[in-house]
Amino acid sequence: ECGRISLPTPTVHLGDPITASCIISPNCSHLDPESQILWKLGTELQPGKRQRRLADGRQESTITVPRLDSPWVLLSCCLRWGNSLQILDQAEVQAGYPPAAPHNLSCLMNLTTNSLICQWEPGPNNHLPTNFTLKSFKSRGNCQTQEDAIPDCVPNDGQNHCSIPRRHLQLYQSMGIWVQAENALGTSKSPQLCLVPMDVVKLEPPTLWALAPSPEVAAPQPGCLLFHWEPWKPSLYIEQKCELRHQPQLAEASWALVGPLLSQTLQYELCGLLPSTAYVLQMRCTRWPLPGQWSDWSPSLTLATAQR
Amino acid sequence: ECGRISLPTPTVHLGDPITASCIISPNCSHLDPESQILWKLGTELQPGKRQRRLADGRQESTITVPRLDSPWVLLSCCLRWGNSLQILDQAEVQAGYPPAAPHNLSCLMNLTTNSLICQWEPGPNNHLPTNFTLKSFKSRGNCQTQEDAIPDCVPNDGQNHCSIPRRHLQLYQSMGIWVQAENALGTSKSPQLCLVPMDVVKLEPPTLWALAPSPEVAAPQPGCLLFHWEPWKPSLYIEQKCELRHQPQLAEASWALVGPLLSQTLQYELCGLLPSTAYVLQMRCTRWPLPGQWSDWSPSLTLATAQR
Amino acid sequence: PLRPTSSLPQSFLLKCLEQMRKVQADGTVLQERLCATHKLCHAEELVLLGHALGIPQPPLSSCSSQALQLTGCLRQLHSGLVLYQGLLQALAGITPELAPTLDMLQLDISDFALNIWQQMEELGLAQAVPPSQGTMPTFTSAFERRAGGVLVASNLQSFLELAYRALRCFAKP
Repeated sequence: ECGRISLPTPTVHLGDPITASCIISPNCSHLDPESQILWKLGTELQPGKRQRRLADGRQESTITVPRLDSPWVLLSCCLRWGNSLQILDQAEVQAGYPPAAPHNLSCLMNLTTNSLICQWEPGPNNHLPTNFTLKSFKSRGNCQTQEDAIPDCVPNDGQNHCSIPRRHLQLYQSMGIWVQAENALGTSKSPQLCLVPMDVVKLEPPTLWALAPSPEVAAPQPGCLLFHWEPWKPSLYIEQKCELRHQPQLAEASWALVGPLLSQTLQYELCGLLPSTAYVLQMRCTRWPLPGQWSDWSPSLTLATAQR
Repeated sequence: ECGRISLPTPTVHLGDPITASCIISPNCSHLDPESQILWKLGTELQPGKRQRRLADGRQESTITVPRLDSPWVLLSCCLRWGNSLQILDQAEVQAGYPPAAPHNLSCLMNLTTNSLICQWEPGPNNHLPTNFTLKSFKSRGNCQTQEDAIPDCVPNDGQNHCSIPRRHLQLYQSMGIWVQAENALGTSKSPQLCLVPMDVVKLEPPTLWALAPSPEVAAPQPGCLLFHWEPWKPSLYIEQKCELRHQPQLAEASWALVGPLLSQTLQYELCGLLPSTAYVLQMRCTRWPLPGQWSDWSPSLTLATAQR
Repeated sequence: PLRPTSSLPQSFLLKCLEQMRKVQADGTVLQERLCATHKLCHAEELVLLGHALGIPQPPLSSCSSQALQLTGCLRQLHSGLVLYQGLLQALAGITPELAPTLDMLQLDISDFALNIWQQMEELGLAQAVPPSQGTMPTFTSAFERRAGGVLVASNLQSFLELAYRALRCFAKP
């Protein structure tokens, strides 16, 4: 071994000092045992080092960098050799902050992927590689007691959301959930949520169709529109209420809201509208009366009212 | 156990007969030990079965279906019970053909994925689940001797191509390659290829640029076009020759071919063209003088010749 | 010894030149990545360390223009490639990002060494016992593996430069 840098820790707080030492073995500086050890921080030579000869003939140089202001720095221990500067060892030093507590943790039960999808905000950049883990446990009531642990949910690199698969969930029981952030300088935790997966179910929007005029279907009254709609098929087992919003295709028109429409009434006549005017219709649904999240608004259905 | 069908084989040749037997234990037909065993082929009741009582009191019925004409059939062993027909056991019978020998096996060395990609034609549908495996071995000369085996390459389901990764290849040595097809009724092999991976290398097309007029670059002569081209970067270590084709953007124009262009000459003046006419230019390259496959034609470059 | 120019099949020489260009290209990628990621850009800064690590450099005397000699040149080229295979294996675990580049370099060098060995066998030039890699340096830290990578890649480029010039002479019709 020629030269070896030793560091108390490869990661320090941004702005903190760092002290490193480099020991050169005699067989490396075979030419001149008293040759001077030099330090480079990145590409700049560093002043302010102390060098001494150890009992066994090795040379030791110690340097203190007063303030580390960049998140990544390369420290090189060198020897002058002829007119070249020989690098004998290098050490990478990382500087940053302990992770801030992740916040705005929210979860939705997705019936398409059959998983509980949670997302959060990671907080300010701490300049260090930080691992986020979604932790949870099965519980009851308001999650005071931990019953069974649920395996950690580790998001893909750089992503701030994670999906807990169906097999780890009890859909109608409370579970405690939080996000843990960890880097070389520390660990932090988001506030804990206590939720029941089915109570945060988010349905897919219903589907709307125009009703083609036919013998069974009487033409709509003047100023009325007739359409057919159906909740999202995989959610038919869930009792839900829906809302309709409509707006005429006119400048500065705004949405008017109609609701609740219960998911049994699959055909709807919307009246009180302007004659011979095109209207844009959208609907959304939510589990009801049991708690749930509103679906997104459905794709638009455009219908026109008859002339007067 | 109530009833058990036994079959000599679950897979037969399409059009062949099949004989099956069904043994009913006494505790199952507890009402009437002499009750008659009935067979269904799909949903139709089958005539022509022979039933006998075994020494231990069990009933055995044997049936022969003279000709199996569909690739998949469900055989049910049933008992009449009251006015219902009770199903006691079912067996699936597949019918098809041994696999035809795969043919038209061809391979290309792909320098982007660094793998040897081989494709083949599977031959007519034999109605049975058939596994294709690309088999190969390292060799010399004309592949008479097998040196080291190469791990089998198993294509994704239903695909008729497979990629042998770089780490299993010796790019400049011969290798023997063939495709094996196997189903329940037999195995077949394609003819064996003997090839050197680099000799079937297919390059990506070169890139063409218009040469912006500048002090260094004299404007092209009348009836000439000037353009710059470069072989595909990852193939710069390969000596290659290229070809240019061009056609005026006129009705019924056909391609004219110019070549070979050697990959050192990166600027080319194409002359003998119609004045003030737009031309479409494309190029392709191949390893040369060592063997290789022509690349696809490059995307077009459209340039217009100056007025007379 | 065989007369240099006419004895080797043209296709074998063209393949060797192609393989050398590929290995050089792989070596350049390794050098560029070591420079970009770890700021180790000049082998001259690591000579002292190289001495301490004891990184061997294979001889190519029979390929030099003054003493160009086919059999000796092919043998030295082949043993040098075998040595470089060993050196690259000793660098295993260099960094996860560089591993694919190192793997590619090893695969291309072993293909090249095999191509030469088989041709020497066909020409009856091959030694009875193929050359072994000999004792390899041990790289005891991540830095030593990276610095070793810079030194080995740099030595390999000069080794191939010399061999390339020699084989080009044999390749001229």
